[in-house]
Amino acid sequence: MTVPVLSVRDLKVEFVTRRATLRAIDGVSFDIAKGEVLGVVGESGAGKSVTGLAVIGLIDPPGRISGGEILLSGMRIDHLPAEEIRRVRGKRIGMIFQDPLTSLNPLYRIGDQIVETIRTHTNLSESAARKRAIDLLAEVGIPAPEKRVDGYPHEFSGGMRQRVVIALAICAEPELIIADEPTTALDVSVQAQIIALIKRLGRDHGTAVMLVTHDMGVIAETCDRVAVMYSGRIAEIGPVQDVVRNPLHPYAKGLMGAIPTLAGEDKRLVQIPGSMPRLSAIPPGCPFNPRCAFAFDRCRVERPEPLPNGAQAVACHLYDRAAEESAA
Amino acid sequence: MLAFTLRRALQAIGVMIAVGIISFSMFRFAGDPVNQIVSIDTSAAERASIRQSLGLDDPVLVQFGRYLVNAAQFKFGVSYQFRQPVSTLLMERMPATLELAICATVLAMVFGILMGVYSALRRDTLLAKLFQAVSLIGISLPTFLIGILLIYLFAVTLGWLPSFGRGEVVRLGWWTTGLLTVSGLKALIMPSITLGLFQMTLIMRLVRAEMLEVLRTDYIRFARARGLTTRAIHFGHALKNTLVPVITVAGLQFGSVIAFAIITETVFQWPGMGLMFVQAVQNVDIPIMAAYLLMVSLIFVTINLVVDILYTIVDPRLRATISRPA
Amino acid sequence: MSDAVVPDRTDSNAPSVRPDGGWFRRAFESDLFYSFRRSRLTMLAAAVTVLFFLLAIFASVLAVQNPFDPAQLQLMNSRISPLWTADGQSPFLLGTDEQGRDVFSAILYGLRISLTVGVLGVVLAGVLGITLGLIAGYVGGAVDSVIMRIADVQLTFPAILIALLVNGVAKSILGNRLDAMSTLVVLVIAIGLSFWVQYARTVRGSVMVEKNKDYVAAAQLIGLPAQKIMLRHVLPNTMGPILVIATINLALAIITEATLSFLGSGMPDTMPSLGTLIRIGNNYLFAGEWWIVAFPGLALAGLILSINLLGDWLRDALNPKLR
Amino acid sequence: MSVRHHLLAAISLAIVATTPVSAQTLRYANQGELKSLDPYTLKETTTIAHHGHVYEGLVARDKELKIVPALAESWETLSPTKWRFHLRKGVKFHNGDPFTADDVLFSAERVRAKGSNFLSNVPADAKFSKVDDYTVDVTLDSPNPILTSQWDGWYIMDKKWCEENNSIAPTPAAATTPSFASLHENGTGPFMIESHQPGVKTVFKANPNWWRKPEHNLKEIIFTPIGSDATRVAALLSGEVDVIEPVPIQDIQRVNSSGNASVMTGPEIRTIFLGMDMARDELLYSNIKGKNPFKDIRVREAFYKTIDVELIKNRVMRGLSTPSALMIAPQLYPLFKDFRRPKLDPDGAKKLLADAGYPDGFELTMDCPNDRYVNDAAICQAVVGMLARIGVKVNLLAQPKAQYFAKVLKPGGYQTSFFLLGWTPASSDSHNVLHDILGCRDDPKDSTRGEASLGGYCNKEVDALTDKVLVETDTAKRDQLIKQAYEIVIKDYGYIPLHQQGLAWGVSKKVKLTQRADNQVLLYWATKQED
Repeated sequence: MTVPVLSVRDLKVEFVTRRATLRAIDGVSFDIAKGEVLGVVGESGAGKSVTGLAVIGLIDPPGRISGGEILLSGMRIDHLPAEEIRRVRGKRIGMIFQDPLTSLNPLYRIGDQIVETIRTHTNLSESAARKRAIDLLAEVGIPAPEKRVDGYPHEFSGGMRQRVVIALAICAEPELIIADEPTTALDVSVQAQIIALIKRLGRDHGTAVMLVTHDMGVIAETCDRVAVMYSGRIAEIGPVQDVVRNPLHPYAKGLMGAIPTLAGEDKRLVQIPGSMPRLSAIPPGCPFNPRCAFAFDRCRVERPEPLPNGAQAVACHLYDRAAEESAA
Repeated sequence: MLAFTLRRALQAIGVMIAVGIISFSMFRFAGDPVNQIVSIDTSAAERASIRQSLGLDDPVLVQFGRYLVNAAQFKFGVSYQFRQPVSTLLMERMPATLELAICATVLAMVFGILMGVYSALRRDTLLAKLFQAVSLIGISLPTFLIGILLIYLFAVTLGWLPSFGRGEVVRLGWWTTGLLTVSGLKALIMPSITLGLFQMTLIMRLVRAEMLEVLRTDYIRFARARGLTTRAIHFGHALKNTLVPVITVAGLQFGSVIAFAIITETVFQWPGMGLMFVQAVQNVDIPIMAAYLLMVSLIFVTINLVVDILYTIVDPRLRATISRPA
Repeated sequence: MSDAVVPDRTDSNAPSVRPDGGWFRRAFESDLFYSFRRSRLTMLAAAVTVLFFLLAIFASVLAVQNPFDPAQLQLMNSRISPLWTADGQSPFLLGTDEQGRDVFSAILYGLRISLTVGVLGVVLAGVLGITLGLIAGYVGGAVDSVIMRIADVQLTFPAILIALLVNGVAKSILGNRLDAMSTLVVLVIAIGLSFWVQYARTVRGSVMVEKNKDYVAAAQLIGLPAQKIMLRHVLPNTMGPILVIATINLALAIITEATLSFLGSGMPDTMPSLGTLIRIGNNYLFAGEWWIVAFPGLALAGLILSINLLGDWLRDALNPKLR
Repeated sequence: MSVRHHLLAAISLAIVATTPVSAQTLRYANQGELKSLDPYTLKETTTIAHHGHVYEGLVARDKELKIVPALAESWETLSPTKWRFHLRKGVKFHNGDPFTADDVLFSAERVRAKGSNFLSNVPADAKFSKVDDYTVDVTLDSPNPILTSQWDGWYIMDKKWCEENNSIAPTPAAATTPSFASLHENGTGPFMIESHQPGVKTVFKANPNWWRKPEHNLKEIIFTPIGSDATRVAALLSGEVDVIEPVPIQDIQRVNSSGNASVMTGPEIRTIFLGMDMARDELLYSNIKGKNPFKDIRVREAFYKTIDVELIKNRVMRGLSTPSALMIAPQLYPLFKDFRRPKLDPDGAKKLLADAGYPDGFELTMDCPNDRYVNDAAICQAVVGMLARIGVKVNLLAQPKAQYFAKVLKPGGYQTSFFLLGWTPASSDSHNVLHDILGCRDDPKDSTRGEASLGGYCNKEVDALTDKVLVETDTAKRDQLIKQAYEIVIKDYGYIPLHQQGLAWGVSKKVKLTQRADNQVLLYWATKQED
């Protein structure tokens, strides 16, 4: 077995506030292999984005990684000195943020922003970098790139801007791309194009992709594997077909019910009653237990750990009990 | 762009007319100028004839019309005190005020931006806290008090710097400058500091706040995610974005600097327009007061226009909105 | 958008800690007082500010004389140095000026004037600004552009020049009937007219934001009084910024009053504010009678410094992003 | 290229400009400005003094203010109404033109022409005639013993220069276009003006061709107006200027103890006094309606006896004033010493007020300038405090002189109930005081009589005596007539004279200077040590 591009082991991220230390990520583990697209899905505040930020080393005080490890192609990167992790960012891990409208510096031409990034990570000359920038823009599907390279961000539409952002993320040929809700802020009609672009790039370059989203439709279309997060933990992880067709975790079940039958229809997660607990008030035991229709006593006391269940892994006492019984 | 400039210019003219009305109506009633012209034992008949020759007995509307027509041609009449055309006096005094205002602004900008950037980037260091403290004191001490203290300390007690005036000035065409002589430069130091201190603290606080705001934006986060160096992020991306609003504010503040120069010039006896204005107020020298207000408004309005245009040059987003017909 | 799909913006600074209730209630319940307790400097500033207000309120109790009543001034007692110096005399703690006015009493009464002018000026500016801002925001169109144009123009003129102007106009209208009390009113008006713009802009901005929200359209659609509902949203939302503006403006207003008085357009010598006291005392600095200017100067600087510190803290505390 | 050229030139200029200047440059700063160079435009102490450096009159005043010959070598009265003046020969104007009788005749016309501010200096009835190039006769309708005193401040101008430069008419104070004469000078005096930036700087150069041997050792006088008291004092203390006028009285000690400068003090001939409105039937600003308390002499007496001038002298004026019983300074009236102020008596004053029907006092407004006289507003505040003790509540309205004079003078309709004013008789003679401020207003025969009587004090006996004073040529008799008039005014409690204020000039230790009681700073009597 080859070394995964990204390997996260028992990651813990805390935010130290004056009242308490809030654990935003509590023991998350997953791998992404070369060329693989891992979808990370969950409600707001489930810890999806924080996981992405932790991987790329952008957790700022008062937040900190308090445990676990992150390995990029076998190299541990979670405790690198600032300067070294900087070299990793952009070079080996590309990042795409949610809102292309605010991700680009409005005062700089997009070409300059790309050239700047390229030249930070390579020793290409100014003109070579510029040529590369134009190629990149062409690659992400921007028409007339040699002209648009001198445009300012505000001259681009949202979808086009997200393409620019993608170009920026891949300009140093990274091993891993973290796409944090790359389509949320876009028109529905554009969303599919962007997702397709990310997928194509991942395939063409053999890049691993971590796609953070709350949109199950996107997950179903794009990902090879999917991780369902809830309250800073992974509730369920597994190949996308399995998880989508046969979700095990009660939360995942609810979530999958939200997959629209037709693209573009209501995607709201309305099936599950109640809402995710605040970080300061995560209940003991399984964090999902107050909303869970199947919860029993153990769920309120003991925290379930992710256990393999076929190709999937699920953190739920329901399956643990089944496992126990079958073992017995 | 042209339409925008034109619209702004029209607004500027509107402002100028409004200021004209205000200044005229204010000064028309601010005191009897005749008393300033003649000595106390001048007969009433003589006073009446002077009133008449000044046109002070005409209907107010007539006086205002005359005033506007003349002002449009930069004819502000003759100063009651100096018996010279006000435009000549203003031209003589303007270099002093502008030089002081520019020095103060440059001082304020350079130190304000440096201190602001530093205290935004190194928020918790001792020096940053010191800057914060200085800035608070800077905005909490009235200008006149600072001026008096500086004079007391550096001119009277230590004898290092001159206490008043501009020192030796050199004439370059119609402009006079104190920047080319040692005594002129020395004379500039205290007034510039006094005048610039408030602006400096203002700019420092603004830069700090803006910088902190900018550092929180998505594009900075994205820039970090792209692996750009801290240096490039702070001084390339963050600073440039910070400076856009700072330029506007500093530009607009330049008008304030000229107005605040009234106080500084009085304290340091700086032979500029502000001092002349204060003397004119004391002596009810109506032509000078009216001309000063109009001149200062003109400067304000011009600065506004320039800042607007400058803003569009710095910020490409605005260029787009403006060139699009509204 | 419903809560569930609000994009996950959990970032470094704001883990989702959202107790129920308006943000300002939350702020007052927790953050505000937390940060208040945490900053000793802020506590000191608050204490000093409160002290100054108390001194002003109880001036007549604390002062040894009423410095505004000429009958209580004894020329014989003029120019006595502070109590602890060799020539000090009881009961003149901080000495007396050339009219025999007890400096300490004069500061107390001067504080009263300065704070009255400052507070009333700021209140006037606030009422004026909020009203105009609401009108501009709600009515929109020509009314909006007229109000905001005036605001733009006025914003370019420094407050001190506007205040001088208003003062001059009032003086010429009132002319010789201008006694100490009407001067005070004129100062309040001058300051009120100089500082309204910021409030108007803030409120108008908030109205504009609120106007575009779905519920307004919805309310209008079903015939509910959308404006009333908006008001309920707008006012609490702007309360924080307005509080900050008001605090910082209070300091500015006091400085403006002092400057006007220093230039001779403010309170008369017979009813001096802190600025007037400094102007008078300034004449005696070279003469070695430093106490006449030093103590009012310190009082003014201390007062403004404390208010500014409070304003700074308030701004930072109410704007969590800046923390 | 040309910019660089300019800069280089400027820099070399700057080097020249900053090389050490001669030791005999005297730097002088005054509170007031030099407003116009035309000597007939503005009758104001500082301006007259400045003009006195470049222009000269037929007569001048010496260091003791006595009339002495100047451009007139000598004169005699041929009859009580005819004077003959012998002009000095060989005097040249600064441009080289010789000084002759024609210039005197021209100047006599010009000073009385429309627009002159010095109309009263040369009587309208005086006819000037040329006897020869160096002799001038002056014929009057009635005797005028103070003719030459009145001439003080009337300077002789060059007829030819004025004609050539279109400056025959005097520049009126209200001129809308400045005349040549208001921007240039051509006098006969000890100094010539090299450059004049109004309100900024005026440079005087010594006149090498002056007809008299100079007492000064100056090459140059650089005059700067500095309005701010503190700045002016600081400039003297730091040695940036050599002479300042005035020194605020509270700073006198500081200057004296500085070691590099000292203050010359002396009595000024200006008298500061309080006046009361006794003309109106009801005071403009008072709570007493239907009657005017000041019409009751007991009220005026009560006011008089409440004001403690000694206390004002000690505390407000810091010793730098001379309490006065008269409306004129002792230097200007030999019998001054015969008068005493009525005794201070606040208790008696209270009784007087009660007798007059105001046992609890009353309320009124006082008008006061705050930038005209030495510590004027402070004096008024002190007065307010003193009156408060006899139950009179005074609302003080202290204003800048512009607003103050606009209100209280005749054009403003004498709008005042109680005021403080200062007066220096233009002719340095009692007649001016008796006529202008102690005379009755509304005299049908003499419209200018009592014009400066802001309170409207009127006693026909005084007017009759005043008229006699004007024509009386016997000095002793004349002084007695004046005395009678003053006695009447005092008996009437017509005014409350306070004091003659003190002069205070700040002078560097390097400079020797003569101080004259009319507060004219005349630097042609100054000498300065080498640096």
